[in-house]
Amino acid sequence: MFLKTRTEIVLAGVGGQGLILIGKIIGEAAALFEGKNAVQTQSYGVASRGGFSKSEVVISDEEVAYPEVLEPDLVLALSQQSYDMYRSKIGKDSLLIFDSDTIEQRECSGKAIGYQITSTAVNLHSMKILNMIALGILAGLSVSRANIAGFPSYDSLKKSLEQNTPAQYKNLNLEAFETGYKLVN
Amino acid sequence: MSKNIFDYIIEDRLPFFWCEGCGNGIILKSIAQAFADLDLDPKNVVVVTGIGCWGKADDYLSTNSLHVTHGRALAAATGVKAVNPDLKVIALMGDGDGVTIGGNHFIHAARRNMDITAIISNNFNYGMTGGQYSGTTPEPSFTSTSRYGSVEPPFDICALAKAAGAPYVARATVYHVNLLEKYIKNAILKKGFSVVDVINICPTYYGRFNKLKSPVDMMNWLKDNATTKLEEGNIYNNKFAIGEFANEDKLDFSTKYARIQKNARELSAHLEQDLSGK
Amino acid sequence: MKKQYTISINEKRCKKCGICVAFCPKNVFEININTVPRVTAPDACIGCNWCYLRCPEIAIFVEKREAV
Amino acid sequence: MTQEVKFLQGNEACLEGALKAGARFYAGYPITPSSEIAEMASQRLPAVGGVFIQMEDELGSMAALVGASMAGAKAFTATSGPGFSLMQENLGLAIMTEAPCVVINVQRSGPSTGLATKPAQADVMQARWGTHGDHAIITLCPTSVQECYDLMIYAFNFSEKFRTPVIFLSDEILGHMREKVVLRDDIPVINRTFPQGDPKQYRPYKPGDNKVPPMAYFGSEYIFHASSSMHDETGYPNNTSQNADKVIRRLYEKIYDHRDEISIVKEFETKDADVLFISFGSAARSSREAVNMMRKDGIKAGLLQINTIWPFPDRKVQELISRAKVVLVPELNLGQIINEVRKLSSGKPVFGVNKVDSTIITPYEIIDKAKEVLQNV
Repeated sequence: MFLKTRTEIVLAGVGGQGLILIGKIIGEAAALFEGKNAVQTQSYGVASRGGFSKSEVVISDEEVAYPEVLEPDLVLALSQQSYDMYRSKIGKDSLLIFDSDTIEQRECSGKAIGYQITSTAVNLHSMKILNMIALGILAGLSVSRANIAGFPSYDSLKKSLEQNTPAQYKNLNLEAFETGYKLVN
Repeated sequence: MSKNIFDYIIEDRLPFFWCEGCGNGIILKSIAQAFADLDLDPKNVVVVTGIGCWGKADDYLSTNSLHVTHGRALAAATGVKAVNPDLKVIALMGDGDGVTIGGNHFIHAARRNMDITAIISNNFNYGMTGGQYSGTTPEPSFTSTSRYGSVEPPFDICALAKAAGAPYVARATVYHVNLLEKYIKNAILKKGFSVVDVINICPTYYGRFNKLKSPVDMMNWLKDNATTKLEEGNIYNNKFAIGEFANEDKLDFSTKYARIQKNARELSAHLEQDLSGK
Repeated sequence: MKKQYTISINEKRCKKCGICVAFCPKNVFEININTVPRVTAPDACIGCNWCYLRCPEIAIFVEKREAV
Repeated sequence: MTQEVKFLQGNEACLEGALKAGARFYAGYPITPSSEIAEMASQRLPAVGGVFIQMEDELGSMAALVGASMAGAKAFTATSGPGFSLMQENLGLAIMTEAPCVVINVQRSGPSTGLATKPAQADVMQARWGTHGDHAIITLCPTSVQECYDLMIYAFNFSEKFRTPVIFLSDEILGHMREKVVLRDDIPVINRTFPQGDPKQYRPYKPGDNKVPPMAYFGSEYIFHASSSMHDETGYPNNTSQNADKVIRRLYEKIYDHRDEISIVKEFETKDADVLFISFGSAARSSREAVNMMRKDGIKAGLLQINTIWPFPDRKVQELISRAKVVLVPELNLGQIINEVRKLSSGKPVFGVNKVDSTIITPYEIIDKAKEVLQNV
């Protein structure tokens, strides 16, 4: 019934991981640097830190009327709770990316790929850049996988990231992004 | 040409609607006299009033006025003052308006140090609605809602204002009119939040319920119970200390905010963005 | 020479509360129950102005005049 | 002149719209999910010579707006459910004193504290009738980040033109959603009409054109009284029944006489629609997706998106209902706008698509309901 004209991305984890920021970076990259329509939404609880947190991005060449994700093409899960929430919603064309350092139960209805996101972040700097490592991984994956073709390009993401990072963190964030990207390619 | 009270009070609108012997007229006359002595231009004066007998005071004034809801005079006055710090903003409130329903606005206007003069007609009860007890009714007075005597201790408005940070706090009564005029003038001249707690008489309700039958009885009550020895004046025992309780210089909100306005563009550029992207 | 004062009462505004009468230090006024005060001893007035100051109705005024 | 294009949250776009409209005063009290507006107002207003003040509560915030408006500023605040409840008292003050101002309510799930971070659209009737007494009110409702910006300018324009508070009914989804927004400068900004003539003869509540009195500001040559209580053209109290009748009717008529000008609606595929959705806010987004999906499926669906909720667009709704086979009203509540639609449906059945689980309505839920209803027509 529903012709897939949208690229739908879910970024799920724990409040404080910076998922909303990378959602914003992805959406802004698509909307401002690739001439597409993009909507980024977020869902969070009353706690700023620690509780379940989710950011969604929908990207399309057409108008995005319904703002939230209907059938995710790409899910990033950075906590066991968020992994559990999406493990059964991964269809044959979608992809679940998870942090293999922290997620132990890994049964999934579709394709799931783990990366050592936490340890990479800590080795490079600290947990502060967890989100940027993850963003780099997503950017890397989009190069090789047609089903997430609507995902913004490396260049657009880089521009968007620079625009959304205070000067004192710019180099660190870019390095983290680059490191994540290289984990894939 | 020197001004007089009728440059501010519209004589055609007299007599006042207040009951015989009510001291509100005395307070309003003192305010107009202060305006005249300070040669204020009526267009630069905004009188903000709340609800209650004293809330009707603006009906007789030829200055700008804003008559608002019960208890909110200081909040509305805050909006006026914040937008145009050159205006003289005077809030007229009763004890119910000013420190009971509006108590939160009162302490915060004091804390924020808005350059507003609050003149409180404190007659220890809600006159307009029939003499119910308020947040300043002395214990154990009788009112239409405390027929067996009030069991709630009253606020001492001056102590409250001072504790909340008001740089000018004074108390007079409608019997001690010279002091009243002087304090109102000092309050208007003070840059910052200034409070004059005016002990007023309500012969119709408070007096009648408390064996002070006539306006003259009530005036004598003020005369007998007021003291200029501040240490003796204890509002909780029906003794009123009259005098100035605070008179200091503190930067007011608008002066401080003007500095922020001046530097905001520069400051804004240096604000650290929130990394979380909230 | 003793100063003299003219006291005028605006009868329309006066609500007959009696405050001016009660607190006049020189007993310049007289009042009956529920009447507007009458100035019965104008020469006793010392111009202290307390009647004006304490009148809740702005109904009483004291003016200095030259003695004749 | 190049117009800025940004990727912003609805709340941020509200602030940009307010600044573009000339807003220079904000008084508010923080509350989720509206707080971003206060945070950004505190940063942006002083830089343009404006004032941000964080009041002790929403009662005081709304009163401060009225004071600021009378002192000449375009004033606004932002809040959500519990705070909006507290503002009702002095919203009435703004109506009575005819103080232009804008109140943003980023709706969240209630009643009472409810779910602070979750969306709802359940304050529709509160916006209309929350403050006591008979009155008219203008309420605008955005469905996108771009509309948060555009309609905010309209909100200020209407408030200035008609000397009335305008309620801006956003919701948590729109408030926190990011989209591309063009910070347009092609929407003309309207300012209140300043009085003319001899200041001594000024009657602050003497209506000019459009039943709206020209408005001075405190500190100008035009000294005036503004009052929460019943007053006549002079601004001083007048308690006669003739005056009360005149004032209350004028306050009502100054808005309802201009409802065509105030009314903003958008139609999607309505010309031949058998299935007509009537919706607003985030639910209108879901409805539009449902229209797209149903059209691809061969069902003639259409949407009337209501941006001006109050005054309700009676004539437009009546016109479209008369052509449709079935009418559905998706909304994030148990039925508020639907009652307005039913009043106008001349007996044609109107069905609700209602959701109160604190999540957005999905297009599938709307389509399922539409198909179920279609089977019975």
